[in-house]
Amino acid sequence: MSRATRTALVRDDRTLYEAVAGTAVGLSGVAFVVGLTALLGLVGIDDPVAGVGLSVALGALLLALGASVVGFGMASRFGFVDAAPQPSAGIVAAVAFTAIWGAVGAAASGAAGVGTGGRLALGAVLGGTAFAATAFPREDVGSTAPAGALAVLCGLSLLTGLIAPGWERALDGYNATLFGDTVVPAVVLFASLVTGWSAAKAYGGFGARGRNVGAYVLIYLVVGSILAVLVGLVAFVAAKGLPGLFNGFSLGGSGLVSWPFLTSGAGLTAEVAGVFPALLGTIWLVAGAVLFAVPTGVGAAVFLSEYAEQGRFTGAVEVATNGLWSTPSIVFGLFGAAFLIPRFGNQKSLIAGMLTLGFMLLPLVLITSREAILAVPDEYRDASAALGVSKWQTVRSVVLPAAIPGVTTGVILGVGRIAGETAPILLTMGGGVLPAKSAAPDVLGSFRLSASPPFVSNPSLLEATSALPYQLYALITAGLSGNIQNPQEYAWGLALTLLLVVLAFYAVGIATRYYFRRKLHQ
Amino acid sequence: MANRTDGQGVSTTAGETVEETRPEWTSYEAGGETKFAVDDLDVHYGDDHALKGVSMDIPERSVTALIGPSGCGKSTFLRCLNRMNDRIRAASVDGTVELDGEDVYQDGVDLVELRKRVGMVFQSPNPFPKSIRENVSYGPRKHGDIETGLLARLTGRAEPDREEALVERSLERAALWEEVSDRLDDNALGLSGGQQQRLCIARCLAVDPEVILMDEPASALDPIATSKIEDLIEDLAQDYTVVVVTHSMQQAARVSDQTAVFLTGGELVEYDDTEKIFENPESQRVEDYISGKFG
Amino acid sequence: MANRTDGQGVSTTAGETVEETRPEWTSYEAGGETKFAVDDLDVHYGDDHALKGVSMDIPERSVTALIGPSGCGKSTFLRCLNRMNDRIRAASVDGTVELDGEDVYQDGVDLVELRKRVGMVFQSPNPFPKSIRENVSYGPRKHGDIETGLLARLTGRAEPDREEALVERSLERAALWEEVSDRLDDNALGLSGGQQQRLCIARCLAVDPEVILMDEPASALDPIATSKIEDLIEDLAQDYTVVVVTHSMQQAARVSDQTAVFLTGGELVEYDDTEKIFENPESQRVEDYISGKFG
Amino acid sequence: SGNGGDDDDGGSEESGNTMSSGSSGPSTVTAEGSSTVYPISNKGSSYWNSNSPASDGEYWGSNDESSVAGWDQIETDMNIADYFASLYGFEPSGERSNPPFATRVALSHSGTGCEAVRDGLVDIGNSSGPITAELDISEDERDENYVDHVVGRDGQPVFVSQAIYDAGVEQLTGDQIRGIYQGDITNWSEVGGPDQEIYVVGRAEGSGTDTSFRLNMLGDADAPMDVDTRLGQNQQVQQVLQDNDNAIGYMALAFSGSGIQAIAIDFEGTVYRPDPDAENTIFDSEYPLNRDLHMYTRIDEETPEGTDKREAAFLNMFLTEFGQKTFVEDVNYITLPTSDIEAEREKLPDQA
Amino acid sequence: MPFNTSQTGWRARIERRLTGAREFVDDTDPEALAVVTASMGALLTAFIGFLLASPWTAVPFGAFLLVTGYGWARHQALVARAISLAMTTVTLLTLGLIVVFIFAESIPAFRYETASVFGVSVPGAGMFTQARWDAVSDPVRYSLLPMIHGTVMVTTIATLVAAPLGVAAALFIAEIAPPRVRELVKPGIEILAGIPSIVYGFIGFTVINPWASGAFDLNGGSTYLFVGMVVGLMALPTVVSVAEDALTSVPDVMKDGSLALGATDWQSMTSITLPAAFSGVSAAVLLGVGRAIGETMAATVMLAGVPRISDPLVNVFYGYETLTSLIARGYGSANGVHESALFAAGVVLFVTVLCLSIGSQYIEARMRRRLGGAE
Ligand SMILES: Nc1ncnc2c1ncn2[C@@H]1O[C@H](COP(=O)(O)OP(=O)(O)OP(=O)(O)O)[C@@H](O)[C@H]1O
Ligand SMILES: Nc1ncnc2c1ncn2[C@@H]1O[C@H](COP(=O)(O)OP(=O)(O)OP(=O)(O)O)[C@@H](O)[C@H]1O
Ligand SMILES: [Mg+2]
Ligand SMILES: [Mg+2]
Ligand SMILES: O=P([O-])([O-])[O-]
Repeated sequence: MSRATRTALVRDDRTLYEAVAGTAVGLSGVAFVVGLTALLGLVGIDDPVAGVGLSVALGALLLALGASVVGFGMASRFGFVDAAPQPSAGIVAAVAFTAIWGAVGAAASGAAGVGTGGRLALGAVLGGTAFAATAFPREDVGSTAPAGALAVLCGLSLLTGLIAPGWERALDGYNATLFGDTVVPAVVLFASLVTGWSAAKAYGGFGARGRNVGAYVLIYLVVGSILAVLVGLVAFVAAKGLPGLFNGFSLGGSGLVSWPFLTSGAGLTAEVAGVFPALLGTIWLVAGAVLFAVPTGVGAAVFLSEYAEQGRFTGAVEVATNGLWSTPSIVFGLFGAAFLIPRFGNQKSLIAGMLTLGFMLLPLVLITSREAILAVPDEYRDASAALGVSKWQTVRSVVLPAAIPGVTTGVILGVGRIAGETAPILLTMGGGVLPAKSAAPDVLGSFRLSASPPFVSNPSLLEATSALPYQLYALITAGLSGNIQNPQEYAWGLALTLLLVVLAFYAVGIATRYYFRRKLHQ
Repeated sequence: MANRTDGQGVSTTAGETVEETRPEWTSYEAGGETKFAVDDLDVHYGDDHALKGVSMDIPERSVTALIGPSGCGKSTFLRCLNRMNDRIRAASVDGTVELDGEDVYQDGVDLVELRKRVGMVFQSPNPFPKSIRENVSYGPRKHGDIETGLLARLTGRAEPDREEALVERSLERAALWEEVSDRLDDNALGLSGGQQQRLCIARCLAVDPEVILMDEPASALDPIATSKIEDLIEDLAQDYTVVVVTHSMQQAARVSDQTAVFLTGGELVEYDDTEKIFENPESQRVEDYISGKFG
Repeated sequence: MANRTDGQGVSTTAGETVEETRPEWTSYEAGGETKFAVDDLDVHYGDDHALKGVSMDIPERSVTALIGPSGCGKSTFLRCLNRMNDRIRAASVDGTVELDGEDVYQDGVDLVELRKRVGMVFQSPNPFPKSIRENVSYGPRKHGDIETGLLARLTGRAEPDREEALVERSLERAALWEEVSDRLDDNALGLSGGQQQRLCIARCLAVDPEVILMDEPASALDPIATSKIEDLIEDLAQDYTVVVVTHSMQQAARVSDQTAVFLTGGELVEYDDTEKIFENPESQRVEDYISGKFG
Repeated sequence: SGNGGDDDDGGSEESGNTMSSGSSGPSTVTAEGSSTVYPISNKGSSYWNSNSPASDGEYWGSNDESSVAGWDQIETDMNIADYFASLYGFEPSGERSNPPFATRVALSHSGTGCEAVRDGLVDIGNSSGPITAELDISEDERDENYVDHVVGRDGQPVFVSQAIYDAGVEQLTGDQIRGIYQGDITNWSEVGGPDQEIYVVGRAEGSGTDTSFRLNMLGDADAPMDVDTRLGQNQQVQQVLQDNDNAIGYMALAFSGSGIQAIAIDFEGTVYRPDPDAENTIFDSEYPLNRDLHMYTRIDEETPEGTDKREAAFLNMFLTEFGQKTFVEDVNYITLPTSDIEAEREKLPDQA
Repeated sequence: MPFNTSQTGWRARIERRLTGAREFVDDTDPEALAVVTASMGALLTAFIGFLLASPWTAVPFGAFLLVTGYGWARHQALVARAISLAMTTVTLLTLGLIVVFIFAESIPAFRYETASVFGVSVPGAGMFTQARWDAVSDPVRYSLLPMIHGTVMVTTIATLVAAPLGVAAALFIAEIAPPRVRELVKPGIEILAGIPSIVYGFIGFTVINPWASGAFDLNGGSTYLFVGMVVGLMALPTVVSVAEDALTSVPDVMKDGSLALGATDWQSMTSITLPAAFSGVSAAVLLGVGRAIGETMAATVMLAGVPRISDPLVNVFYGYETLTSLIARGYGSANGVHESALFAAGVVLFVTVLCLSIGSQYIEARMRRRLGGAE
């Protein structure tokens, strides 16, 4: 039953074709990146490139890409190259092109001033044609012709100036206007995605392999964009915030490092306005939340995984914790406002904020601890039990130590999340917009004993205190004014400080995880 | 295609003439005191009948091997002896298991006490992620035989020397002392598989049990480590009662004094001197199994 | 303590007189065309040297068994033949593996094409969570040999009859057709273990491979299912080249034409006619292994 | 007066707060509310907390080059907070940044401030609208429960984006503004501007600025409005007016800035201009949107006269020439006439 | 008959519990039992005291600490067990308290907005049958419809961003990326989860809103479009990490099986991995939707803050108000029924997200069962 015709293990004869198709993929990538930078306004679409405007140059590029994509399909169809196309490009591609061309039709006829009926009609005609062109011919034609035609159309409209830098179109009834500045990059982005995908399929020789390559190109682009956004965001905040953060920073001198932005408040006499009270507030807030949530969460996790019968009760707790985990932070805020504030002096206070964030942290600690405890191999428990050691001893001496890596990682990541939360403390803790250094909470130094109930009190816990995220919010709503020299710089410095604090927790959390993982796999 | 049998005969074809198990095949009595007397033991996992009316007497200070195809209930039987099956929720046990004449399944049995007397070594080595020393002294510490805590040290109750001696004695007994004596404070996970398994045996010996149960103690090890463990087992039988489950008939033949053969369905089919079982078994099925016709 | 050897001799004691492997023990040439020519194959997993300079020729249309103790590299060797080792990140392969004279490790090899020609059946049955029919027709569908989609039906390209015929042929070949013909649309996960494994074989046959690699295909099955799979393997050897890894020497003896023995350390020690290996091996270590002195 | 924050976790108790809390000394004076009053009150609080010595000259007292406004009427060698506190019998600390008791001002809006002082959460409730409108209470209730300290006045101008101003919208009539804010006028061309939609910016409901605007411009504190956005505080209105080129908004005087322009308003023929030197200006008390800026304290059992000594010491600071100049005029508000200052000081308890 | 058996089943179970408890009591050291009872009693008293806002709460709490400390030294095992049980109860109690308190606070608003539906007067119906929210001028009405509309708009756009990108990124991490790249990308995306929402909001307010206002010639810069995109970016990490977990939990042997048949990687992903992980991936999307619904600060800072429904309904170039921003903006200055209406918005949020959470858990449990059967 061996095969009559045996396919060669190694493909060859397609190197030139592959090179051309590969170049087309690369150029599509370039067009995508240029489109993205133009959309972000980093380059202007009328900046000159080789003597013409960028928009025209991109139009020419799209035109060339579109034409070559059609060419790839034809070359394969007429047997000039050895590809393995399937009989059809498939239903997914067909539906996608139907939608795209339908939208193109509707938009074009709308631009031509046809009514709704006309739009629908032209959209349906173009969509239907695209469907037929994609679905019915062989895959090499079906997945190149509609794509190439789209790129050609986009390229032509840029090249001829149909859509150009000065172009604008009001969206009737939508209260918005589209301008060339945004539409040109958007068109380029979109068309380059389509040609990139199509050229990648050609590169892979269509068929299963081609689809594989096409899909990979799209996924790589998506992930690349996500990472670019991430890096861009952090870099943007850093660039804006560094001047503020390092305002007055100096090395040497009496205290080795003088970092006024982190060590002074925003009071009248402060030389450089700083964020010390909010920073300290955040630290106390996190400390309080951890103090409440970690023992509670870990204790509950121990009970659920070691003592409780796995059954309806543990199921209910699981549903409840997962529900708590996804409960919006503002709802925790409402809860804190309704439940805690009346019980702590009827005003916004540090302790109300701590407990509210503690409630938020609790499900996360519980979930991660439970996972960590369940991940401790039963072998350890069995081994300990077989040595005649009681359950609690086993939990304490074997299970918990082995679960510590997981718990620590979970707690650190959870703390990172709550440290950046604004909504709950907005409702429960409040604080000043530009607190002076004297407003920083002095929790340890404020414990007072008294002869009447409640016998112990701590005014500093019962006062409104600022925290980094809240202060940033307050600065936004209060506008950037007040008795500080450079409010913009101050606010961005504050944003960067907050970002760094939170990212530090994440970095430490992730590093801890890697550390323990490495240690386990040594 | 050498040695091919067609799977005919009494044993391998299901639903046809299955040979019945005869009580006399399992009524073997070894010399010496009986350590465990198991009578009519039935184990269910939910609806799954894993052991069916097993009765056998396990003699003191000798090696008893349990063999049989996968899933026949060897591990289940072994775990009945120190009630480790209690840890499996679905398991329910009927019948009696007497240790030195006392039923271990009667009410009020102190599991901690039972397991101190009946130690266990598992299939894959499972040392705790602690130092070698702590692994060995874990049991005695938890039982309060050795005190090492800060409080004990402050009040002068700590006896580091006694701990040291215990650790050394146990490791020596488990033939591991020479290899690890200079790195007692290293993490036990850094040992090789065979060393880990011997460490587990040392850990078990440190509690000073009477019986040692071993569930395929060498199945995860290479031949050299395996042979060390086998030597050790024989050696231990001078002081302890050893019950060992193995999937290797060769191993059973090598190390055990008497062998019990379980077959699929949770039956104990034959129990006798190891030599007898391997050379001249009564049961046709046992013979088929041992000669490699299935399994 | 019957049959006990003391682990002396050339093979079991480490570091002493370990017998050297001689090239002539592995230079066996079977009759018939050579399907796979493996030359000096080395595999590392990171720092772990899992296969050491293995060379062997696997003849067409016959059953070749790979046996050896756990961890000796049998699976590693097998997975080199269809480059499934590429999926393991740490693995690096040196040496050549030629399939019909073409090196499968040269640049530009189309893995998809290779795996179409060299099918594989895994240790535990792994049917897809789809219907029986879809499981069998999965390969041909993905290769575009059969079209079944909505579009294909619209354009009349769908050939349900051809699919039907292919499914039936493959299941019949895998000796499963009779058991499942009336429930082709049921989920494959509802089948018994043995049926699932045969389904996986049928799934593999549907792609019409030239070689079928099997990695302990019966280790998760009961004796009855095992014997069915063994019959099937013998049967398949009429049309396909079958390479089978097994941990059961009995199984190797029953089903294979030639047997390769790997020993710990990733060496191929001996390769010859199955009968020769089991009755009169050249290597002392192989003899020890086969006679159950270790493993 | 409310409590000062050394409350217990029972919360059922409302401790009155003169110098009661034992070792910790007099407790912090807390204020909360209006973003309009905030510049005054916050600046005052900053000065107070800095407790600058009389030799400072920049914030308090005098030195060789300068002396603070109104210094000639004070002439003390005490630090600023020490001085004002000592007028009510508090021990001076003599240390910079360590006033005899601290002050703290929170920013929200008038409604919140009025509620906070009503509920005893703060000592002083800042409000730019009358508490009667904010809390919907009668004047009798007000007089019974609160003392109204007016510390300055606001002209509440109406601002437009710079682009609109430049396009010629420099003046609107009261009716036009009403039309814009009630959704009848939606395009600048309807009021002589460019053909552009109007981006109508309002303040948060419950803010004093919003209340006064409804009251003074639309005729009723509950008058309906139709705006495109509502923003929390004055400062944010300022920012949004700068960010957009077709916006209109109302704010307190203190928040005029670049990129926005106050316009003249024609009320039944009288044109009030944002220029203090014009014939009719928004600084006049006749200007319909002109309003008082209040700091309310509460009357309860412990402080029957409504204002305890800490509050009085702090409030008194604003009612001096120094205070009016530094905290009111310098932040662009309208100072009180001398007679009014006198009347306001009458409301405070007697000095020690 | 079935009723009968279930009843006897009940009784039997209770009896079993009782005997179990009795045995437990008999088997335990009486002093240990007393200590644990005292400690738990003190804790319960402290909790009740706290609920009643009693200043005496500190007393039983102190007693609890003392007794527990003593018990820890003497009867650690039992005390540890009791305390861990108490902590489990705290978790359940938290959810219970949230429900009780936010529902209780929202009652006046529901009362106020009673409307008759088909002749029956239903409390709260008025919030959903008309579209006016005006807390100041007559008639004062508290419809949640404008905010629900806003939430739906933002969530839809966010999902359109987060779901496809998130699933693609999860596929990338779980199946495609070479190990080095994965080691970089995975923490990178996790860190994306760490950027505080107010930082997004700050960028949104100071950069995106002014830009959008100019780039689309909008009347003000608040748009559901860009709030949705920002929120989508924020929900992305949730989708990625949950979906990635689901994808990696598909047994390797299944993927190997497909590859060994000569299917390409992409075919194996789309035909085997994704269908097998479908439930997990949809649970990931549901959780992402939940995150998007609950996202507060970016919306509060970027939206216009007027409760209004955009016209036409799908006009993404307006950005008025969401449930979350309504609460964040209004809380503190609102009082009376107005404040209660904010709690009503909280109730709507809470119930929606809880349903999503339970739904996704159900889906995931089903997946686990199915994959479990495959092994
Ligand atoms: N925890 C458990 N829950 C349910 N069934 C179980 C459990 N453990 C074992 N079984 C079942 O009980 C039977 C006997 O299992 P047991 O583990 O005792 O076999 P075994 O002889 O040790 O097999 P192996 O050689 O594979 O270890 C098997 O059918 C098995 O499926
Ligand atoms: N994915 C992997 N990563 C690292 N090392 C591996 C991996 N797979 C196998 N090895 C190592 O390579 C060696 C050979 O393994 P292989 O799985 O080929 O053995 P085997 O003969 O198939 O054993 P078994 O009978 O237990 O299946 C072993 O030492 C094993 O630890
Ligand atoms: Mg077993
Ligand atoms: Mg293997
Ligand atoms: O002064 P307000 O902030 O309440 O307008």
